[in-house]
Amino acid sequence: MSESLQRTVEALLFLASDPLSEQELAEATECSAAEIEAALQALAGQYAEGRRGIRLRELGGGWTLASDPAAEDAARRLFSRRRVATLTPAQAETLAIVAYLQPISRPEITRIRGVSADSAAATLLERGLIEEAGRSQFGAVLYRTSTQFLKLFGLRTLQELPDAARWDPTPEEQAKLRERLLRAGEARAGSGAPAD
Amino acid sequence: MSESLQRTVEALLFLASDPLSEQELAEATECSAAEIEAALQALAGQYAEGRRGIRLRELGGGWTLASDPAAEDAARRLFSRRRVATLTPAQAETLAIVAYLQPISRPEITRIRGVSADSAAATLLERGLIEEAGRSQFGAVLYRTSTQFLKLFGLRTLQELPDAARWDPTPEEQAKLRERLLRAGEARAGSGAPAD
Amino acid sequence: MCATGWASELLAVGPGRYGERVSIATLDLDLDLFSGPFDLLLTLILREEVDLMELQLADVVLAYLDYLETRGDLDLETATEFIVLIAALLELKSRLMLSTEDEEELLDIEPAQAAEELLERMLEARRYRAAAGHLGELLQAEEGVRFREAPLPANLRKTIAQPTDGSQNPEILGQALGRLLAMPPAISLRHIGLPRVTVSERLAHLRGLLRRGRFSFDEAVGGADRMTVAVTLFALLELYKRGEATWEQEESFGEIAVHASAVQAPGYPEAVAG
Repeated sequence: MSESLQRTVEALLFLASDPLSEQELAEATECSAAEIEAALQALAGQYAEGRRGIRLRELGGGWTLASDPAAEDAARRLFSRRRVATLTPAQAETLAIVAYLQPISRPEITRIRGVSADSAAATLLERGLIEEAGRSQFGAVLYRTSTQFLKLFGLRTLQELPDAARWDPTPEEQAKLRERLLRAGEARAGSGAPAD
Repeated sequence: MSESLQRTVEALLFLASDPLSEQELAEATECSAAEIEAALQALAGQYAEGRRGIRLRELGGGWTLASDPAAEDAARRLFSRRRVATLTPAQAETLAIVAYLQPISRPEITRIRGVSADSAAATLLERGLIEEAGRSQFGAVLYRTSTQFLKLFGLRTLQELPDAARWDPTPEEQAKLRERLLRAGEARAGSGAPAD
Repeated sequence: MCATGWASELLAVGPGRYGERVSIATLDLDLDLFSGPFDLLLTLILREEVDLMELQLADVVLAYLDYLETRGDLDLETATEFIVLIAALLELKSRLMLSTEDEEELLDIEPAQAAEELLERMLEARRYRAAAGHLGELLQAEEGVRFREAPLPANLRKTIAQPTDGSQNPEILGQALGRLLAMPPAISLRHIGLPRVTVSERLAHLRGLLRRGRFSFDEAVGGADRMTVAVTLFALLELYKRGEATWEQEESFGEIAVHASAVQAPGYPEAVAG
């Protein structure tokens, strides 16, 4: 029985991102404070320094699991490499729309893409490639690209963005870029079902 | 040495929220594939079922740590939310079509289902079970399943999904179906007034 | 769901009942089991060899409303799906009803080929419904498995190397924009198949005939589709109103003889029938 409690406490500590107090653990497992204390003690033995890559630590009045500092170099290499990962198609599209039409609101980006850009925009914000630039007359947050974006793409100014005309499938169209993008986006969203 | 590698691998698995491939682990730890494999094997022994509240699982093209389901009751009390909401039939069907036919566009999913899949697809996207995978030649967004999907459904790779043809009726049954369908059509052409 | 048994199970249901109006109650359908029109249609056709034309869709709707009520909760998504499903069935049904009347016009594919295509689509829908069932089982088996979703510790986050300047190629942005500029292909409306015919076209046609003297209405519409016949009738009424033409009909359903009005003022024609 106490072994199964020990496993449950370990699972809870593993799942929680913040330290858990003994009381929280007791309530979740429906056990007494004494039982929790015993389980934590047994766990602490298992997690004794130098034996595991994870450590059990008492922190801010609670208990938490943390990675062994000895693994920090490897962790830095791992997450740095992941950070450089190329943009997904949705992110590239969203970033292109912001770069060429800034400032632009999220609903407008969605209209151009024909599908929601929320998750892509959130990632771009988090990675610091785009940033907020006030609000539109309708109250929607506007976005623009950041200095970090220019650096990452090796651009001195936005004027150095490649001319979109090079990739324009219908260069004979005369309207402004923004209007054409919106029209194509609405056609994609409205048509729904070109059989492909 | 190998024990310290084992600890580092454990720490990385603890820190990463996505499954880590053996190659990623090898690059981060600057070790050979064989060494990583040995370390994972040793870890798997430590994490053998029933001994710990955490499990080592091979999922979504890599390795990841997960909680022991035995702790679920306590976890639900502590985090007061369900792990994954269940899927509606429409969502499950849309997910199955994406899983088997990816990359696939929304109109194509609708064609197969016979009813629109838009709301189901939006929910699956929001829950991170499917993700965008570029656009078709006609501009429709294509979808594929995500690593999150493999993780939550306990799959190492998509290849673990059984051949969909196994759910098809036998050739004899198909012949019978065809015959019935034809007969229904003939009867219709000959029959009298429609009902409503 | 059973992997192979469903078809034989459905095939094993009793004899056909042609000529009867089939109600949903006699079908005893478990509506919980259907997820799309193909699915429902497949079962309907297999069961008792039901002709969709004999099935009262209103009954299906009522049965479904009852079913929703007994379940107690109105699942909006399921209810919406059901409305879409019934709409699809209605469309199918109206097509079936049309096809007996205007066979040459609307049935441009052989019945055998149509059945083959329908069968294929139904089987495809069925296949992925079964696969969905399998996915549901997989998810069920993972019940209680949770993953850690904690942010990276702050000390680690700070020391992670940022991607180097100039490591991304701006061309990917131009490419992405080019793809977004492409207009999707226009949707073909061919299947709706509305013949376009205007009253003014038919007016010109009738005036042309009038200039040659008398003519019968049948001559004026010889071989045309119903829409053209209707529009021609409108055109004829318009000519009458303007006092340009009038007509005679000897008996009901008899020939309608059209000729120019003797007087340029409106009068009442003898009969209007057709």
